[in-house]
Amino acid sequence: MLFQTAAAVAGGAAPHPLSGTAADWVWALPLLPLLGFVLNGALAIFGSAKAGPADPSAGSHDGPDAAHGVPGGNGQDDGAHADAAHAVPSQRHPYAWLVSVIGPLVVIAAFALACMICVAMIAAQPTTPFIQRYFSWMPVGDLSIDAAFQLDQLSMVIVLVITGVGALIHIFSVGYMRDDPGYPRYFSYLNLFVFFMLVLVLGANLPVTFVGWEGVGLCSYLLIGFWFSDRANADAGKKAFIANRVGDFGFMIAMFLLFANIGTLQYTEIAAAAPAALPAGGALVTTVCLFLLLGCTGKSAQIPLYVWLPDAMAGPTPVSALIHAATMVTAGVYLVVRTSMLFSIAPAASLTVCVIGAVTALFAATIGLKQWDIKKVLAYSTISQLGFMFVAVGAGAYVAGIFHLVTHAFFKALLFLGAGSVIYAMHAAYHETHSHEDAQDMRNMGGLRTAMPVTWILMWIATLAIAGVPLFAGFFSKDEILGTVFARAQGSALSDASWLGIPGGALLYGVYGICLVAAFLTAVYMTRLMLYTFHGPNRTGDAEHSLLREAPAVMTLPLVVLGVLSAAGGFLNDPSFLPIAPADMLGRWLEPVVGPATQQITRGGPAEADPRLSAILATVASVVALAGILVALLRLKPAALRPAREPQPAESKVESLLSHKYYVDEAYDRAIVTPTVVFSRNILWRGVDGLIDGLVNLTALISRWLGDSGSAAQTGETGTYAWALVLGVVIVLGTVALRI
Amino acid sequence: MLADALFFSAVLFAIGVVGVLTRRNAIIIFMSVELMLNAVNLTFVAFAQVYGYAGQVFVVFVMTVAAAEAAVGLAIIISIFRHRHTVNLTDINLLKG
Amino acid sequence: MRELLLSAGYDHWILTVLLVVPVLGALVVWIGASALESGGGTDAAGTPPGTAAAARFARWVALLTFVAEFVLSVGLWWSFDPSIDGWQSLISVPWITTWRVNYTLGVDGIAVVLILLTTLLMPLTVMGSWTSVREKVPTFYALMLILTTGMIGVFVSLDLFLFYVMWEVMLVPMYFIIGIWGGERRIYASIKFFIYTMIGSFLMLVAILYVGFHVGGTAAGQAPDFSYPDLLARLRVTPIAARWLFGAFFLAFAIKVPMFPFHTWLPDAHVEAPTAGSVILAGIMLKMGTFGFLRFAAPLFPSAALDPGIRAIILGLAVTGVLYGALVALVQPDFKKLVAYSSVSHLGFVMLGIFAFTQQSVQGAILVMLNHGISTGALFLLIGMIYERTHTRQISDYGGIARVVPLFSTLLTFVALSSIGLPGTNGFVGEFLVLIGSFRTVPYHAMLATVGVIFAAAYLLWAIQRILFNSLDKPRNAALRDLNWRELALMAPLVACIIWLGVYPAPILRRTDHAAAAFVQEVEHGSGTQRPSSRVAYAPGARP
Amino acid sequence: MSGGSVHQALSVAVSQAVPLPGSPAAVAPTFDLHIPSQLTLALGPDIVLFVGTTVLMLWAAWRPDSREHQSNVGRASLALVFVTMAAVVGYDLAHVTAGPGVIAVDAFRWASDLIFLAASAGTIALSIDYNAREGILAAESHVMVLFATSGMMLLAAGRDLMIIFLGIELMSVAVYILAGFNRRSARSAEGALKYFLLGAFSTGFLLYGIALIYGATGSTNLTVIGDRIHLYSLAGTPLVTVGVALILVGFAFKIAAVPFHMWAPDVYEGAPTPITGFMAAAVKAAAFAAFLRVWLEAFGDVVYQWHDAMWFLAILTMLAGNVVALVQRNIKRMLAYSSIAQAGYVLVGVVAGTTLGASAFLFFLAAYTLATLGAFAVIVALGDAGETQLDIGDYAGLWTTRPWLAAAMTACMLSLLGFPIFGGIGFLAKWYMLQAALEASYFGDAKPQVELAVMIVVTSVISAGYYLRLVTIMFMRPVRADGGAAGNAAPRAGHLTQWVVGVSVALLLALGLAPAYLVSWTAKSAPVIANRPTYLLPSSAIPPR
Repeated sequence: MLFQTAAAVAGGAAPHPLSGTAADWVWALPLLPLLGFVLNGALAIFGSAKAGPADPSAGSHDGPDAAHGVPGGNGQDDGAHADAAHAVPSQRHPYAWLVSVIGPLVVIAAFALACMICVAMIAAQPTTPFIQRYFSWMPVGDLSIDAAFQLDQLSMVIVLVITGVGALIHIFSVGYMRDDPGYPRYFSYLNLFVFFMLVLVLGANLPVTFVGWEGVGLCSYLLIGFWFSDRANADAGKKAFIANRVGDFGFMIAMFLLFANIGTLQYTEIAAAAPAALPAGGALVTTVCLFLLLGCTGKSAQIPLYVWLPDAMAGPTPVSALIHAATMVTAGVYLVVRTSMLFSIAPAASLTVCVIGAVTALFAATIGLKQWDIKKVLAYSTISQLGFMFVAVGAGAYVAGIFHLVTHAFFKALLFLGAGSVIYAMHAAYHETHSHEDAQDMRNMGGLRTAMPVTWILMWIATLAIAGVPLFAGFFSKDEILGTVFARAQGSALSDASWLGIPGGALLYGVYGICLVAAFLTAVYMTRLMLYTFHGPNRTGDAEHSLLREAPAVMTLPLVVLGVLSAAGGFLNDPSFLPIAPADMLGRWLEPVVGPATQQITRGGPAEADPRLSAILATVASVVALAGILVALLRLKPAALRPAREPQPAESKVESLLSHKYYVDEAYDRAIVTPTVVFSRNILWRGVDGLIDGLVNLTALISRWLGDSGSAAQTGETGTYAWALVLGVVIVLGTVALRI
Repeated sequence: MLADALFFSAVLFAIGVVGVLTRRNAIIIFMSVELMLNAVNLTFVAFAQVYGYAGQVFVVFVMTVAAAEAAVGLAIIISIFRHRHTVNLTDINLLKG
Repeated sequence: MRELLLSAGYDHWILTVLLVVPVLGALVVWIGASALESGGGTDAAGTPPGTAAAARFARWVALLTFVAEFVLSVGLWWSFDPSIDGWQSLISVPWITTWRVNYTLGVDGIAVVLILLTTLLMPLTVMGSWTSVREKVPTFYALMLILTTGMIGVFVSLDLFLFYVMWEVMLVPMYFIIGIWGGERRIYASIKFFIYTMIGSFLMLVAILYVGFHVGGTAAGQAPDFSYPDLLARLRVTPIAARWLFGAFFLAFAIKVPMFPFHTWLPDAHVEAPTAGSVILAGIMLKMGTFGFLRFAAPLFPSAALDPGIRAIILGLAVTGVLYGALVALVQPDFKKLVAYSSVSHLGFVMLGIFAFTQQSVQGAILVMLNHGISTGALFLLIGMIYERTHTRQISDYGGIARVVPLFSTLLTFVALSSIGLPGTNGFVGEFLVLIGSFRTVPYHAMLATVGVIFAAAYLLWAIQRILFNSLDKPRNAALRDLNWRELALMAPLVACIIWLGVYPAPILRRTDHAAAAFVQEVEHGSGTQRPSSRVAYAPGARP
Repeated sequence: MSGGSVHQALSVAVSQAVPLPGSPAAVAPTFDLHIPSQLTLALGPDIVLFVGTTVLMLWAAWRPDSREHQSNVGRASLALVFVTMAAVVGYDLAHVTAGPGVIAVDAFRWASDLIFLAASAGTIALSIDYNAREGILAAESHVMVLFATSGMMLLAAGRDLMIIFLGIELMSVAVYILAGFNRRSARSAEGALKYFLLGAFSTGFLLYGIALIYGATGSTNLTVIGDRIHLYSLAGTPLVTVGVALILVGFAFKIAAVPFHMWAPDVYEGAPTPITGFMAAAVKAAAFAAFLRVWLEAFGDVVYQWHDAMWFLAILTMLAGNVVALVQRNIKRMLAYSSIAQAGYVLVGVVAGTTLGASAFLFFLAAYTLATLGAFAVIVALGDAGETQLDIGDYAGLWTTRPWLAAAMTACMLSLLGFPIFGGIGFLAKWYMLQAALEASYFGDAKPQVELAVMIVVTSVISAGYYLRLVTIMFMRPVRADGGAAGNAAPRAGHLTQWVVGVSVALLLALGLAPAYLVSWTAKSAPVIANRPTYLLPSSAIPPR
């Protein structure tokens, strides 16, 4: 074996059950995508240096851009003149075929490896994490941070999601991005993202997780701003990075607090030391958890740091699917579960997680009701669903949270890829006619089901899943969340705690209520999306209508796989009242990881709600979901919509508030961004710096003024000099005499 | 006796100083300086009454030096008069600042 | 390797050789170039062909000298034994016997690291100036070489007299480099730089003499003692005196760092200096200040350094610097000025780390010094490259050039990210250690400084967005040339260092471990009667 | 006194004046100054110079004025200076000493002499070129320099107020003449007149002071004065008080301490440039040498009386000199104020009043002399006939046209600023002076003169404003459209001027790198005069402040 493998417990004599199995190869998991990044990156930077001017078939105008793998503006737009000049789209990167192989292959390989490891893990049934230590990263005094990976049931689940869903999205991207001149760059970023995401999940201590944490933020930044020539895209990338940095501030402070108080940052050691070192429910652990929560709200786009995610839709759609729906944004949920040993002894912090999740879920869902951009709807939907996950992990339903994370990855990836497929078709059509209409505006769609039947069906599956229609994946996970929250409202550590003076029990009932409303709204806005996009008359335009067609197989195939998963993924954690599949698989799988924390929350009681109660709650949830769909179907009239280019009917005040997203962006801008810039420029730079410089220059001026005065005293007249001399005599005489 | 002589020489010295301070003609100023030197000579002579010949020797030195100074000084004054046609010090102020 | 070097007596002569080689190089440049210039005559166009030959000669000699210097300092790195306390490669020769001034050189881990930084950056600055410096080329490189001697001298001097001499020696070449080869307001900037620095250092001079006498004894005939190990061992001053003396050292170093509010010379100097000047200034010379705190100010006067009031002021200024530098950087229209203010911010971290007095924070501070040298040096080099093409530093004159100069853009983004402190790059490790260490002793300061991390992302990302991204709306930028092989080659070592130090900083941390521990120990326990440091005596392994 | 004993003493003195290699210093001769022949021997170098000067004076007057004659007399004068230097070095190496008497035979004297002689040599060398360019044909200028130098040597030697008075006058009268030597220049004449009148005026005060001290103690011999003040507890009596104050005034005028400095800028500006250098370097140094000796040998006991006055003068001089120099445009005038400021620094060595102070004093004078001479030599080298280009703006871009001269000027400026390595010895001088200030224990309470030390560095920072401005102008500004001093293409500097620039700057830099010998030399030269046991009073003897 290449690396030394340590037993989970330092000094443990017995080798870990996973050592000697495929798990020994865990280091290769992130390294595979990293390899892809390096190769694709090299192709992006140097790949076509030779092919550029030397290749006579390459057009003159695409030399500088294509040669270095940087797209000129929106890659799809640039295709316009390319097509006009050449029969083959010469914008395509000369090594695109190689990239198409490397990019997806490394992720597929990683997925295969993950599956092998998973098999080994199923066989070994380890009760402690498998830790692989590579080298000492920051050995400083009593601080010892190792570059080490930790493999346990939790990370295994997420690794499978990342590599599995990731592989599908990579394959989809081959079709979606193939003609973009920045194709190798795109894949190198995407590979890099997978690498960092795996580091995040596999990190055996907080700093290594933080590497991945910020690394995925970086990739997100790069991919959001992938078509950077458009200022809005570049702005969105920057906004995402900075909002995340605000969250990272919390993450860092939490690390500092932990190190200062328990002297370690390694998960296993924190878990071992926390109960003794941190008094349960005490201010310290609550503070730590709240700072961690700040980090999570940044990464997972919760109130107050959610603002970056809608803007992040500026990136290519597969990116939105992978990063801003399936994986990265769920990192916050992962972190709460990962540090559940802390959250479980800080009920107030847990309740805060719950409240933030619930409020975000409702808030984002309302905004989703009035968005026209198909991706924006999905973005707010993502924020809302992440809110559900937060509610779950806040209520100590760690399994439910992870469960929803997994199913959400399936159906939201499907929704985004489906939307991508739609946008691809729309764009191709507009491209053909050289029109500059918005390819993402639902008002320009309508009736697409005839042109894109596969996409239509698959998206309906995903919609039913997210709405929580029974037997689809989302039903199971969302139902479990609602059920657990309801159950926790009585007789748990949370219900006895209080939050800002509100009793925990009452609060949790409130959260449950909010979640129901949010679930209802979810069904409404998703149905709205489907209606406006696929049903009713087509509004794309007369010329374009006939040009709309289904995406190629390389794109639809991943959709199909995801469709299957969205439909059947719920059986991963089949509730006991619905005996279709082996009950509670995920819960039992995660037991070694979240068991102690769950026990702490439930005070040793059962982790699940009573089956009869669950069945009742599930029925309620199903009714709400179906009601939402029904309401939308009845109330919305796709036929009445006008294309975006035509004048729109006036909005009511509420509608306007929703379509402007409650003016939160504007408020942040006025309250934080502008004042900071103005304060820095006028007070700090011009003011303080000017003052300091002024004082310095004033000193020089005073010296010169003194010099001028002295110089003026030198009149050139001997008489003056004689007087000065006598004055000096008097001074000297006086000084000498007075010393007597 | 000694006190009288010292007092008288001090007054003489002061007159010399005042002369330097108040007059504007280079030659008169120079004469005032000579007055100061002679006041000092008087002091030396007076002290020589107490301590012996050393003071008187000093007086001889001073007188010699004063003569040399006078020669040089007058030459300089002539030199300046050639350039400026005046020996009034208020008019001689090319150099200042 | 270490054995091989030691068997050649490496630790006896290496430090002296490091000081002498650049001076010899400068002499060769000067003499050779003069010969070439006078021999060339004048051609028809009126430009003497000898000048071109002399310039070429000067460039190559300077580059080769610096490469040799780098190789030598790598040897020093190898010959340094991180496992022992005290000074290594120690050498002490009487210089001015009457004053008891000795030529005493020695290194600890901190010095070794900073020397390596210096010798790494210097050849790169030569390459960076290869085509941008066109006038008086031989003098330029000769000054750079002499400057190097001064900078290395500061790191290796263990005699306060020698230290002061080296400290001042740095000043003059830099003054000329800014003043002769600088931008439009170069004269103002160079004089401001010179006088600002001098104010501090002259007061330090008085303080150095005072402590020398204090240890040497004030009775007639007893010469003062300026040996740093002696001072560490025997210096005892009253708390009041310590406060004043510390103040004098503080001023000298705080101006050099520069700490808020002594920083206003920096933006001017950075902006007006030629690329090489900016790189050296930011990359190395600013470290002199923080190095001074680590080496002299705090260990010599622990009672003052630990004084709650003084410490509160310094920590307050450090944190103010972090935030202030970042906020002001945010609104700079000039990219070099932006980086200058970002230096104020970064060095604030260093000061916070030093005066938090924990093992982590101090080693973190050393790493930040190193990282800032690499990242900011790289930033200035990149700015220099693009400036050479466009002759403007205004951010608003760029925009969207990423599609024209992709290599440049990739590098600039990468370096900016390391400056932001992205984990996996060098910037993170240093800042993280500083903050996590500081949090143990001064949590609120550390928290405020952590806010600076957010601002860092804001100002740099905003700047690179306005330069690289957005639309390419200035026609003249469309014809920019991308980096050539020389420029890529000079960036390569820096990029390698950024990744290396981010992923595997342990070699650095191992080497600075003992020195940082000694520092903390000296400060924490030095105000008692017993000086606990391991650095007061000569290292057991060293052969004086 | 028998002829035999004279012969004996002479032979002993002569045989040991030139020490054999390896001969122990213990057998060095001690002159009995009451024996005229031995006194004559003790004045050996002074007599060599004086007699030689007289002969040259006659030769200079003998032949009609011409360019060659001027140059020849100048070269002969140079030779005479070098011969005298050799004699001084011989005496110094022989470690001769003397008993009580009117002159001192000690290392301090030889050290000071060497500084004066070096300055004279430089001045004469510069004058030869300068006079040729300015059309000054009178060869007597060199002789006058020699006469002034004779006076200086007397000043360094004098241990009797009478001798010191003679030295001052011999020096001053010669310098009055030199200041006005350029008869075609109204400025030169004006400067000479001012110098003469004010100099004579200040001499009056000095003399009166001497008379009062004589009246108080009955002697003009420094040793005797010191002993008697101590023995009869004369400190604080009116005669001694006023006497000390007036003598202080006299010296303060000669060294141009503020507020007695006002003549200096005018005279320095008006005088021919080499003479300005001579005044700034040698004349000032000589006055200082005598000042220090008088103060430490005669007035050690009244330290608490004069200390504050001199402390005050030192601070005032440092401040005013540097601040006013900041606004000067004329380079000679700027250097005049600079030399005033430097006098302030030297005063610190006197105020310190310790052995270390005296060593620092010597070292500082040596460094200052070299730097000043070098700077004025560069000005001479760059001057045109009539010296119309003395504005500092005229030096713009000098580096591009005359790089070596610009570099030399920079070294001198940095030296005066007190910068190490690039300023050579200047930094060491300042370091030494700071050392003296910090080591000084006055009033027996071992309190270092921290305020003076801080004042030195603070004013040094101010001085950077003008020293650096010149460097900036030379290196960083382009050559002016009208050329200025930098634009004059033809190399006008004579060989001798180049030698002076070269030697002084080379010495400046070399001694900056290897100062050990100079330091130990000044250290050993100083203590001889500053070892009075009465100097360190017990603190109980000190009246409360």
